[in-house]
Amino acid sequence: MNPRTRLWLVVLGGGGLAALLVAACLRLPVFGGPWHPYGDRAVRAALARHTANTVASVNFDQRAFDTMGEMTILFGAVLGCVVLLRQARDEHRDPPAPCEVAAPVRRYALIVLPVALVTGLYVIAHGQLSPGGGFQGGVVAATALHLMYLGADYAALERIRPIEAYEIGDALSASAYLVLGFAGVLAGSAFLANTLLPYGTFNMLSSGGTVPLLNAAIGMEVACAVVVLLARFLDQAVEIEEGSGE
Amino acid sequence: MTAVMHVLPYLVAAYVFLVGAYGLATSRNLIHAVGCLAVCQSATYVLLLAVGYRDGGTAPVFSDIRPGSRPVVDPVVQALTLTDIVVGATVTALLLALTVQIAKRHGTVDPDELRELRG
Amino acid sequence: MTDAVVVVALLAVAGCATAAVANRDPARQALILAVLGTSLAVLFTVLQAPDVGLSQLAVGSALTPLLIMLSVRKVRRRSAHGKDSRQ
Amino acid sequence: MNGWILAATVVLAVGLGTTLWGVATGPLGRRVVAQNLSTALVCPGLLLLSQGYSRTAYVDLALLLALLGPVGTLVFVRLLADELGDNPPQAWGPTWVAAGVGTVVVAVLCAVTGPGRAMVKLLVIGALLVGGNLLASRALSGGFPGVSRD
Amino acid sequence: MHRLLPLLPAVPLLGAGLLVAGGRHVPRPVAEAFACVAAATTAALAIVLLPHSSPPLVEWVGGWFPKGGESVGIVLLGDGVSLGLVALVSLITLAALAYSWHYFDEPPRGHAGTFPALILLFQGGMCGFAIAGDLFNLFVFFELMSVVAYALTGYRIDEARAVQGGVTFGVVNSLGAYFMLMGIALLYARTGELAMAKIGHGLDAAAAHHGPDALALAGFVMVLTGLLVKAAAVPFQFWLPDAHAVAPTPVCMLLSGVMVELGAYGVWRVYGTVFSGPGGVPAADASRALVVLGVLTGAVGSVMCWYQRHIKRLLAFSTIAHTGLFLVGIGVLKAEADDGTALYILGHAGVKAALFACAGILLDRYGSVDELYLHGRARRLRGVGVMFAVGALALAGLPPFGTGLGKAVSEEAVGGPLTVLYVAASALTGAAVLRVAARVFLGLGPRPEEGDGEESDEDETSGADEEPETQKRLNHVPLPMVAVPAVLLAAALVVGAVPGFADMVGHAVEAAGTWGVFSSVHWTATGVLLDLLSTLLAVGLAMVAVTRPGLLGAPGWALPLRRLQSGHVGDYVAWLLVGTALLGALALPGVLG
Repeated sequence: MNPRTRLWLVVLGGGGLAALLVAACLRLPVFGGPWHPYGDRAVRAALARHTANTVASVNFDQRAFDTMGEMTILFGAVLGCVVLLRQARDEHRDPPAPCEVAAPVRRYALIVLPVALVTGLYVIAHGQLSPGGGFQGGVVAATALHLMYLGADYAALERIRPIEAYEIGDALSASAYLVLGFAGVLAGSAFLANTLLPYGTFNMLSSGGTVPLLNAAIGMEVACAVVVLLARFLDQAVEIEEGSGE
Repeated sequence: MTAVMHVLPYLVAAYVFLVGAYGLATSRNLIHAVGCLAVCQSATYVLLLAVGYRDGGTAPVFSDIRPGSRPVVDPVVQALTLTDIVVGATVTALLLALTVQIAKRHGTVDPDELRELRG
Repeated sequence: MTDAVVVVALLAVAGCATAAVANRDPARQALILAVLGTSLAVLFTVLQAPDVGLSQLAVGSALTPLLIMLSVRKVRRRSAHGKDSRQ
Repeated sequence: MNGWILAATVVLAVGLGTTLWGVATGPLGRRVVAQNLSTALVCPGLLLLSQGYSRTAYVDLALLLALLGPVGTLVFVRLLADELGDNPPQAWGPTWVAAGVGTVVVAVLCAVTGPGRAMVKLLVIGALLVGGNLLASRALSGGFPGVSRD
Repeated sequence: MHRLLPLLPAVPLLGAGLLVAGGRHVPRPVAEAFACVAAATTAALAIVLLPHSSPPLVEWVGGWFPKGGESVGIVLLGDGVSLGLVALVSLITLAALAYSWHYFDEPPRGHAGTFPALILLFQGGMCGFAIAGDLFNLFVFFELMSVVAYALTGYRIDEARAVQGGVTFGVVNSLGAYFMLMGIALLYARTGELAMAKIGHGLDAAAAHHGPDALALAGFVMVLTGLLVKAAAVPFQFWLPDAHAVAPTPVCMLLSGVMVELGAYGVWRVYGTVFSGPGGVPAADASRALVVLGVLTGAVGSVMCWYQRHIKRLLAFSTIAHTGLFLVGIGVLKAEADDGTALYILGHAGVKAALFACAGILLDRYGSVDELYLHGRARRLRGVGVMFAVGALALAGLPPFGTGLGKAVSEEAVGGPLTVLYVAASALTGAAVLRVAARVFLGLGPRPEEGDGEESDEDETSGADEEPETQKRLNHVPLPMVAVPAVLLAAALVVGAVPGFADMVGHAVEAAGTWGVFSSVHWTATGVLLDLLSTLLAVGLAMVAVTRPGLLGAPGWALPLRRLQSGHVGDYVAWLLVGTALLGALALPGVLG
């Protein structure tokens, strides 16, 4: 199909869709309205279980099954990237030459790296209290490691990043989340039931029953998964060359 | 102003979605197309959070306020959006991985130049 | 008054989305997507969703641009390969 | 109505408006500068919003942005080194303005908050923000001889 | 028993996690055996739960049972249909794993568990999708099965076509998923709920005074777009042949055998639970939309199927044709049609998976799946040839295969001109497969010259020069690769031939639906005659095509249709937008009135 025909199709279909969406928007409850039945119930349920961050309670307790799916999507996608970005038969590895990075950038990276790691861990650990949680903190921690690439070079990053360990950590923490779910069934309660541990004191790190545990599992899973993911892309961009040697 | 404000966020979400879809359909570069898909997805974040907003509400996070002292917005849509963001990031990564392989095998990332899988 | 800041954030998101679609070069698009991520984080903050804002910042400001730029680099290096040995 | 939110609105409107224009048009170098400035201007905006909503929990957002924003810019600097190398962008004016805005906002907020853990956090954010942006700007303008071109 | 429902997706997912964690330290057979055990456990669990599914099992994950009719948790539904589908998914997964046993090429460098782990994740996603009773949870598992399927489709990264098919599949399906999410957000705004049954009630309550409005219509259109993309309805179908033709054979068995049908199941579930009330979309309009799309799908799928020479692509188009029939069966909104469709899906899954398995054997033995190239070359593979021909006849509806029974029951329920579509589509797709069987395995008809079809090369995908999926080209066909299609065909036969099985399926479907009637499902004289008619038509068409290739060659009018399948992502997205608008237009009258 030539671009002009395609554009006509887009205009036709997009026009119809736009009309439909606008008509629907005009019928939606007004922005900022007071009526949120599910949300109000969720807040009450979270407070009843001593979880200060309602969003964490929804994610890791009330709708923990969604989070299981979400975590598995990430796990599956990373596994998929490992498969898709593997070294093909007609490629070889060509370690990049070590390169020199300006001293201020190196200093900045070395200072910020630990700060970012600590921030990541802080965001994970406080997930059930203040904004944040396993996912956000995990991404920050994983990104922090890659300051090694920005501040030094790829070889330095590879030294602090034994990729196999991260792959296994990814799989184990994903499994840990599922095992916590199974524990509910084995204990005679429901799958992913938050009834195994005491709910603790409101607004304390150990409050919320299994929420901190699931949160920690997600944090570790995400951190490992992002490291593995970026490693595959970096491998492709920096190391893997086509042809069997030149 | 208020009448517009009542629907503006929804309309912005619809607009962003349509713009992303337009970009996807007319893209000449698969990496750009993946970016457009991310734009489409950001429309879903906007719509979900707009649906859950409450005038004068604050975040349903009680680490620094007393429960019940202020009205709060809907936490459920926030949880849904969080899931959505993770999904978006993973889909982006996976599609980029496939695009990298297309570049290797076809020597181009322009969909107009991919001459396979016809008929 | 709180509405004004919502409008600003919404318009910024809409503008970034348009620009991200209109700029056809992936490297330039990646830059705009980074700004789109930041705008979305602002929007999420004013919609009182700091959790979502945090994850959008984490993903949008460093992770997604890094992934896109690495792909761009790989694709470019591939097409430059063989013509001249620009590494 | 709340002065903090008004200030945040102004900062965000100006900041996002100019950086959007900067990042969507013009040569590649200017776009990277604009991306860097977007971090530098949005971060004070987020701090002001946190004060305006009187939620200290929102400060984490600014912290994350101050940490990761410059990292994002450094990614672009590193991976676009070839394109930027020929004609390194110089934008010290806007950079210093942004840094100034950041400093002023952090200083005012520190004064309001008073000594304590919250103030330490604000100072850390301020240091990361201003330091990161100045460094990213300098890396962009090619101020470091021998920046890698691998 | 309801406590065990969440384990259906969780068991394969845990299996995958453990396989990745430990897979690199165990030999390959151990990893594959472990994957088989995980898949089989899920199948066994589903089969154990099945007898308890009437009344449907309901589980609130995390023990969030409703208080005062309201809950904050996620609901899972274990009725006859969802549990039956879980069992089907798990059994086909087991077949795919057995098929790939030890012969399928693995990526190098010690990732022994990766491929089986991805298959298990795929299975977990499909199981979760089947039992979801919560709309957002449905979306999450929809995405899970999509994401894993993209990776599996592009698995053979050395092949240009595989990665292209993977990207097309990924972009179109992700966009469809975002449509669905937009729809979910709209429905949540209106009703404030996420459980499907509660959304349905909320829509009814909101529309008590003025009937359904644009918002309900938009929710319907957006959610259904996502599901119809998965179900490959016209004009959302373009991604399917591109993806199915290039995916590894065991993955094709899963994609064509169950994943696409899950899209149709999603339509049935979502329409029945969410939109069938007075606040949803009126029955006449929903029926019009689904039947029109179904008829288009059946027609386009079977015509395109006939003109393929790439065998896997041909099978993919036949899947499209059959999904069209399933959509029609769901769309007429009759209890008997639902029964027939359920049986048809069961039979079709077995037959289609077996046919893909046979095509995979050709690929691994001869390095090609091109009908013209392979002409007469596979004479020695007698067993495979027989299975391929039997599969073709079963696809055309030969009694007493499950496909035949499902087709007969659906035909009787839909009645009128739609019967013609069922006969024509099944005859045409059966004939296409039979033609391949006659040419490839028997060498019948004139041998096509090299370069035949050269003039239309631009618009055609040939199946030559494909890489075999095994480590090296096979000299003899290993036992599992032959046993799997044989067992699958036998299972398809059992579905139709064992007395009482069909009745059981019918009861399960009607207990799960909203019809409240129990009709008996059995062979009738008309049904058998129509089945025989379509089988004879298929044989006749295939004979003519083989002996007189010129007579039924591609005519000019089919060329534009084939050009639409352009392999261009942008085109497919444009068609997706058009399809959404079309869906809205078809369902519009009910909202205006």
